Amino acid sequence: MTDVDASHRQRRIHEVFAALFVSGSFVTGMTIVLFWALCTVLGRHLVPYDPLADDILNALAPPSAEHWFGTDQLGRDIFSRVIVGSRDILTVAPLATILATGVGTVLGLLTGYFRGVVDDVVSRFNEAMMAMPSVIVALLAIVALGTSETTVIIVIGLSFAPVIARTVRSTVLAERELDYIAAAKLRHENSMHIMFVEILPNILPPILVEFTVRLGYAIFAVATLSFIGFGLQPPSPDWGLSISTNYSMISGGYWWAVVFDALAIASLVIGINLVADGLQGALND
Amino acid sequence: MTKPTLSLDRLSVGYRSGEREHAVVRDVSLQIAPGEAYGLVGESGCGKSTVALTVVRYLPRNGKITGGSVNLDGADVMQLGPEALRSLRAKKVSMVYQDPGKALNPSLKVGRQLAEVFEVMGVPPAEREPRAVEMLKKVRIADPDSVMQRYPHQLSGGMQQRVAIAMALANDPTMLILDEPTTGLDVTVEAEVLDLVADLRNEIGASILFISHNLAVVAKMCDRVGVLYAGMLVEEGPARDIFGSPSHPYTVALLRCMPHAGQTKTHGLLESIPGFLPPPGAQLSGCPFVKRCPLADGRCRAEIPELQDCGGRLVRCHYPDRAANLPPSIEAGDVLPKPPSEAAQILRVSNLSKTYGQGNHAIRVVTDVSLSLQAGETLGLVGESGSGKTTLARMLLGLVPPDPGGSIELDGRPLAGSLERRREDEVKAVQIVFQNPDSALNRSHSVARIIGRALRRLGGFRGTDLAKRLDNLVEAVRLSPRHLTLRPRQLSGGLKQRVAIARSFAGDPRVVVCDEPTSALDVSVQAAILNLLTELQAARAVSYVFISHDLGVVRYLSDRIAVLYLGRVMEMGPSERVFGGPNHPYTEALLSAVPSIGGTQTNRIRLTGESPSAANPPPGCVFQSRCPRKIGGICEVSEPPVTEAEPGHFIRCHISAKDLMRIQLQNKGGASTRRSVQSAPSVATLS
Amino acid sequence: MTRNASWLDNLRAGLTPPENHLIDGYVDGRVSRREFLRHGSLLGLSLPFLGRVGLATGLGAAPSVARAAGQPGATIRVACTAPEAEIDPVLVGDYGAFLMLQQVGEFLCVDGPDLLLRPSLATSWKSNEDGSVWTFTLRKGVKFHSGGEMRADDVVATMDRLADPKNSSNALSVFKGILQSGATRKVDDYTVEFHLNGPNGNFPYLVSSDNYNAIILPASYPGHYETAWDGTGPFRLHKYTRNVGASFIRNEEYWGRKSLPARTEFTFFADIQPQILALQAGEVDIINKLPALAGVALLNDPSVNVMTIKSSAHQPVHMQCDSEVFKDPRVRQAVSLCLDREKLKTGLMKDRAIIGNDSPLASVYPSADPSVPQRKQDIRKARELMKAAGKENGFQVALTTEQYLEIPAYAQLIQRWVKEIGIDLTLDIMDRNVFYGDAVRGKSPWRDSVMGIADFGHRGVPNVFLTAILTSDGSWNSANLQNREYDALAKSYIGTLDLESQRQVAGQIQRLLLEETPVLYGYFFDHLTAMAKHIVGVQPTAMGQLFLQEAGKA
Amino acid sequence: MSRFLGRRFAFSLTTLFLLSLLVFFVGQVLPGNVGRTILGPLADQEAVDALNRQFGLDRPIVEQYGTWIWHFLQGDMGQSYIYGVPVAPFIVQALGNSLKLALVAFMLVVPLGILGGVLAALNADRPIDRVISMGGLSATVMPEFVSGVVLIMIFGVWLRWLPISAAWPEGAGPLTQLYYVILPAIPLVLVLFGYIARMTRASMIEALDSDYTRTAVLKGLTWRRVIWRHVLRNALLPTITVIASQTGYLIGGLIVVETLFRYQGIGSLIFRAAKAKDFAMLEAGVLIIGITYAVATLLADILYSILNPRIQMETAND
Repeated sequence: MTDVDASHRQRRIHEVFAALFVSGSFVTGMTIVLFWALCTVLGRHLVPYDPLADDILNALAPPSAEHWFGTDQLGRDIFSRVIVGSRDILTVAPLATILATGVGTVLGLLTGYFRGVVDDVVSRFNEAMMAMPSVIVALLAIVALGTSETTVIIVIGLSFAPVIARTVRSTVLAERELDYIAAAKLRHENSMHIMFVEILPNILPPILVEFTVRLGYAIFAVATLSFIGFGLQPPSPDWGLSISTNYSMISGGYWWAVVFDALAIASLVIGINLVADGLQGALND
Repeated sequence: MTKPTLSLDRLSVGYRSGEREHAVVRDVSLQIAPGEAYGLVGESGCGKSTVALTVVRYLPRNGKITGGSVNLDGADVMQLGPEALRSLRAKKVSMVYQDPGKALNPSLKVGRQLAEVFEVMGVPPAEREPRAVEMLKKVRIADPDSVMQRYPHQLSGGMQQRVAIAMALANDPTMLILDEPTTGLDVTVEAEVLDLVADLRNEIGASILFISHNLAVVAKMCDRVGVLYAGMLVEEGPARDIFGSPSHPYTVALLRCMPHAGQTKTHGLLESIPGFLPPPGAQLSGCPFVKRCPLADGRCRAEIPELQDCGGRLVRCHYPDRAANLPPSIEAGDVLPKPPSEAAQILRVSNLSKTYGQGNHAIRVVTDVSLSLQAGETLGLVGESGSGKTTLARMLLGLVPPDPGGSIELDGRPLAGSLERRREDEVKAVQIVFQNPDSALNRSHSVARIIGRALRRLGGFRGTDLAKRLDNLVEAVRLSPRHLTLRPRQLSGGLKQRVAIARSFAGDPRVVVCDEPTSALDVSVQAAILNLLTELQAARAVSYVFISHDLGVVRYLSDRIAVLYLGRVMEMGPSERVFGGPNHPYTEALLSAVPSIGGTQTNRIRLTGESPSAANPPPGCVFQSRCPRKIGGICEVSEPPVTEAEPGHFIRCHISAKDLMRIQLQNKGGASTRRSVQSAPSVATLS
Repeated sequence: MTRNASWLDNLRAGLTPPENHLIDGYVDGRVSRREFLRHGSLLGLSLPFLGRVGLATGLGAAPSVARAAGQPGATIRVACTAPEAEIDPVLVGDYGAFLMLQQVGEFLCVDGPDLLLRPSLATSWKSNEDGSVWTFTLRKGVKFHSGGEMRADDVVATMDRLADPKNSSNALSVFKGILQSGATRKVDDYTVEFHLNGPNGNFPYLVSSDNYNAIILPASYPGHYETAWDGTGPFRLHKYTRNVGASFIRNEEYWGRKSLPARTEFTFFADIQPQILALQAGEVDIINKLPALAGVALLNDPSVNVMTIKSSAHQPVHMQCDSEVFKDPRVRQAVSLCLDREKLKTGLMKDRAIIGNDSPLASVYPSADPSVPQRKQDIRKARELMKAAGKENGFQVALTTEQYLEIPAYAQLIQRWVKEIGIDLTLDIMDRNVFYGDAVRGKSPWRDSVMGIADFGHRGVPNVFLTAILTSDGSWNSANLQNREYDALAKSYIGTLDLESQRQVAGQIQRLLLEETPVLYGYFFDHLTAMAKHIVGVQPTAMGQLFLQEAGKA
Repeated sequence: MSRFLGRRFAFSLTTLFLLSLLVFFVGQVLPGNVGRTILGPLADQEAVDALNRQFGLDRPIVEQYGTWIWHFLQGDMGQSYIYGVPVAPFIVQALGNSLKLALVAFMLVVPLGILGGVLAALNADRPIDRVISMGGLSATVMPEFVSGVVLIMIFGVWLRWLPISAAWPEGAGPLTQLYYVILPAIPLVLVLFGYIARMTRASMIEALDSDYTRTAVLKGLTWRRVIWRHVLRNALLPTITVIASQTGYLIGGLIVVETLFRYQGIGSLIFRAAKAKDFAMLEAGVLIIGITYAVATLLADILYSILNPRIQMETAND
């Protein structure tokens, strides 16, 4: 009797996945992101040249069979640098986002679940954090603590946490009104159990979406910090740094010194947003 | 036959989801004559609302008409150009739907929204407002000028629906579609709205398509009725015939599911319809009802029956003449609960109150409630929204701490107000089945985990013991082990509620609070759940506090009943006494508001005026602002005493039980409509 | 080649021995014409005089800067870096700031674009026999913007202000050990004598535009320069906005020829990239200081003229001689041997540079000894030296430097090259301000880092480079070199007036520094000024100043 | 209403108080040793101590904070370490410029973003929606230095239509100033367009799918009137808050844009201060951003409550 019924409902679960993979944006985005992830992990083994190897007499050579994307002002192979350039940003930004998501989720759960004075204070605090653009917060902290990848990760992570906390808090507020929470209390479950075992699994979809969205912003922030000289330092082949040192080259005709790095950033952020968009669509349907 | 106002011809509608097209309306043909009221009934998911939206060509983006045509007042709706369609909507057809709060624009004043209808009709600006006021008067809004100036959220649900009806009638439509217009409203408000529609029918002369899941409402309102099942019209005919002698097995079974007037659990279990509705889009090779029909044979499985004319009505069944003899779904001799013999009090509540907020903003939602519960007994809690019944239940559970002063005792020992301070055995002794299983079950946990966790925490079981208990419990609530690995969203509403029931029984509770456990379920499923509760009570000698707004269900299940109004118990007594009278005037109104299919409708006691807010209760008797039996100044000044009408039957009223009995007997004789009409104006101004 | 000996002899009458020696060297071919002109101008021989000597020797006339065919009344727009702090003539040390000062202020003499000293507020100068007393004759009729006439008192006050250690002037790096406060004496209203601590053959350069702090201010200068912007120059300040820019207008009271442009506008940039874009977008006419590497886009742009001035500007890489890793000179030599100087010149500097030989005595200086062998990349030898020093396994060290011009690229190249001999360089590249800090030990990453790259602008004579940077008590001795022999050589070089003797001492210094290698001098880069094609008459100096009074649009 | 305002105002004050603590903490406590941070790791301890004394950093933290905030409230934002002059005039001027740029960006992006969102919602899931949504989304996360450089190349260097340096000549009128500010405003427009369009699209779709829209359509109103009177009215309310939430970014988050275009706003001020480790300037700049943000969101909430009848009601009953 329930065969039809159950299989029908099971199909809805599959539909989320089906929707994801039918969704052009998700597949395209995922392909781009996976490509860069691959470059991050294997980049140095994939590229034809050492990204740091200069050949200064062959500086600013246009794209050719030998150097697909040409060479930069020190004669380094731009193709190799662009491929390997994903490494730092795709290490720093995801770690920062994971930190932000972790801290934000815990904060959001605590404040949303307990409410009260703690909530009021933490919420005001979050608002105070959100009053400052994250790049500014990062700048302030980097100046105070000194530039290092760890600092950038921690600072970006902590400056994004309030936004995630706010999202999580609002979903928790809705969630805690549901009766399964009352049911858990009627089993004398402790608050930890209720927050992390009962509520958390149910708010994972919005957290996942928020994670992807924030990842896009983290890349934005890390690239910006590099560009203004407060992030990754030379000779890292980081894209933001490359653009920062080369951007006036375009007008002199050496477009390849900038364009490929710019395309790399653009493709990565667009890829991540396509994934976020796809996820959002599939989880909301 | 005159030309019908609305005519559907073999209409089919599907929804696209992903790559698939799901048929939700299949091959529906019907006609509604001018001035006729046609009721379309069916359980959720049968496609009734889709029919309504198709008529006005307002299907969701993914909806698509896959066949057939709609003809409204001579126009082929599907073929109209945008301007013609707009004009048709402006002049010919109006619609009123469920949830009037959402149907009105929250950021525009009521007057503006109403005047807009006249704007569309081309009425000069100066005349629009007076005509809007006129419309509001027409739907019996006592203070139309003030209502015009308000925003929708400043009106009560009943008022909102009146405004919506006024808007629908303003253009004097030839076709009025009412899509579940009273669902979600309180019984007394529902009755008012239905009265209003019934009264207006005579004035407007429009054809009405009345859509509802509530058979009784349709029976009351409509001339002709069509029964939808899985997007198909399975039976159609005059209302009296359909409800009096149904010819389709589904209609028959559906009507049997509802507790009959006066039926209680001691009379036996309810009938139910086993199985499930075919999902939308399912490929039907035979009769859609075949899997649930005890009469089904090979032909039913192989061949979709045609609608056939059976003497003034249409039936989609191969064997329409057999339906009347449909075998009952329950065998005789099922275990039935015995009425509690010895009066061992399990739960005792004295002077319980609950106040939210503080100072000027204090809202007292429960006031000074005292009641008791005996072993194996079911206490029904009845009341409309805002009556405090859910808060009371949550106080019993310890989820909401009561105000200081009151007390709850379990087995004679005081029970802490807050859950945290209750002992393990006290916690597991009082459990609950929530109204909405979607909310009550953690959607990311499997059934096994949900029930298993409860067994572990409440029953203290571990290991193989737990596994054994789990199997027992699952069996007891009539789930199969197959369901254990599924997650709630993979289950139907009925199955979900069984999981919730299993969870509440995991720790062998003494008291289970059932908070409207079937109100989110279809009639056919409701019966099965009520049966399950009955069986569990018989087997485990558990006591229930059963909350419901459905008096029929309460009467079926309860041994005793308490009627709540604005946080106060207005009447409490044995079930048969509360239904027999004498009654508190509020109970009387409640009882008379319930539409019933049987047609032996007593005269309605009309409550006028708005239900007061708990933040600002009327002085004296809290019911005096709406009471049709109000006897004068005393009601406005002093709180009425509680009198014991008969042993164990208490009424909180200034009028003596004897007088109440007399008045109410008169009314049943048909004499008191006048009285209620008379009393109406005096209280209407309070709104 | 014909020589008019009698004319030459006439010319030579009344010259000091060093002057006569210079002319001898020139006539005999030991001194090139360029060297002759430069050293002659230093000695106070006027350019017309030197030109006449040139003609007399048949070797050609002195170059003269013709007034270009620019339209008068133009507005000339210049892109430059922003002054990094408050502008105070006594204190400033950054290029943006002294460029501003030079627009309104003037020096006794100017180290011009052709590296020849020419008179400005002083009309002539002369030293005594041994070069320990220099006498400057001041121009008459020079008016300060604030009204008064410039006289000897003002010059004395200005020089004393700079030389007084109390004022912690940036010019102390130039005057320290040479000119003390009080040693500048008024002879009459238009004559000033400088009584030096000892003989100094290059002194006029030290009061020229090369010493950018040395603009002549009124004796009554009260401080807070930004309130008045006083000076004697061809332009007056119109408006100065911190971090944004400055504009100047023609000084109608100027003592010399009135300036051609009616107005000049300086726009401040934080970085070179936007300057390049601004020039290409037509929003500025001139980029005063263009690094070759970053400016490569302009070097090949047909709509842009790039003026090249040979200079002694360089980016020294110091290694602290008292540090654990660099205390052995062989290690320092090994590091030096890793440098591929040809590559630095052609690759990093786009051929707008000359190769350095680990001493500040660049070949642009007439006194540099060309016979000292040029050090070349030799990894094998470098490895041997490392082995000999017991460091064959290499070591790790931080290279601290600033985010400025091509230094980061240079640092990266060094990082790659020294890897060959096992040295693991970690780069610590910081903001320029932070890097220099207070420029005194303990308050400056530059001074305190074990290895670092700094940047030095052009100087007409190598004195500052030889003393401040390399002597044991040098105020900028970031390599912590403590070498008595060197100190003596440097002192002797400075005291020498005669070009050939200078060259002989220079040779000793160069050889000693090759041995010690406290500081790597990889290259000396040209001063590049990029201008839109239609701009003419601009006179940059190798130091980085920009004379705009003759500028115009063609 | 006044109760609501009072509470909202108290919230803003609390937020600002916390922000000041935060800024103070990050700027003065977190570095552990401001003097050390400024002078670098290699500096003499004596020099560091002297500098710290000069900044008054040897006093107890609470006292330092008290002095700092008390002076700040009186308009004294401290002395710039680099310029040796009071910070306040710098901040005031930069804030003025930032507000100008923000205003121009807002005036461009708000109508565009709303239009984009409305168009996308009305054509949901059609190509035009995909283009607007995906294009907007990508523009939102595209670092400004990518879009900024492209704009400079195209409009400044190649076409020479617009000045690439946002410093307008002295005494320039509003129109000239506008001309100079257009190019730097475009990257901001790009960043915010996607954000506003997306929010507008979401609330538009919600409004379009709502029952009250159905009521309006079935009344027979023209589509145009349904959109204007019923849909937009409800859909645009949340957009107010969305827009206000971006002021922090618009006032101070523009480091890259302001640096690329040489714009003298708070962003570039903070950037320079950070580079030079001018802590007084840095802290004052960040706090000003916070104050601007707090004021903007407060104003937005007030506006929202005025426009939204439901809020008025709730607070009246509250």
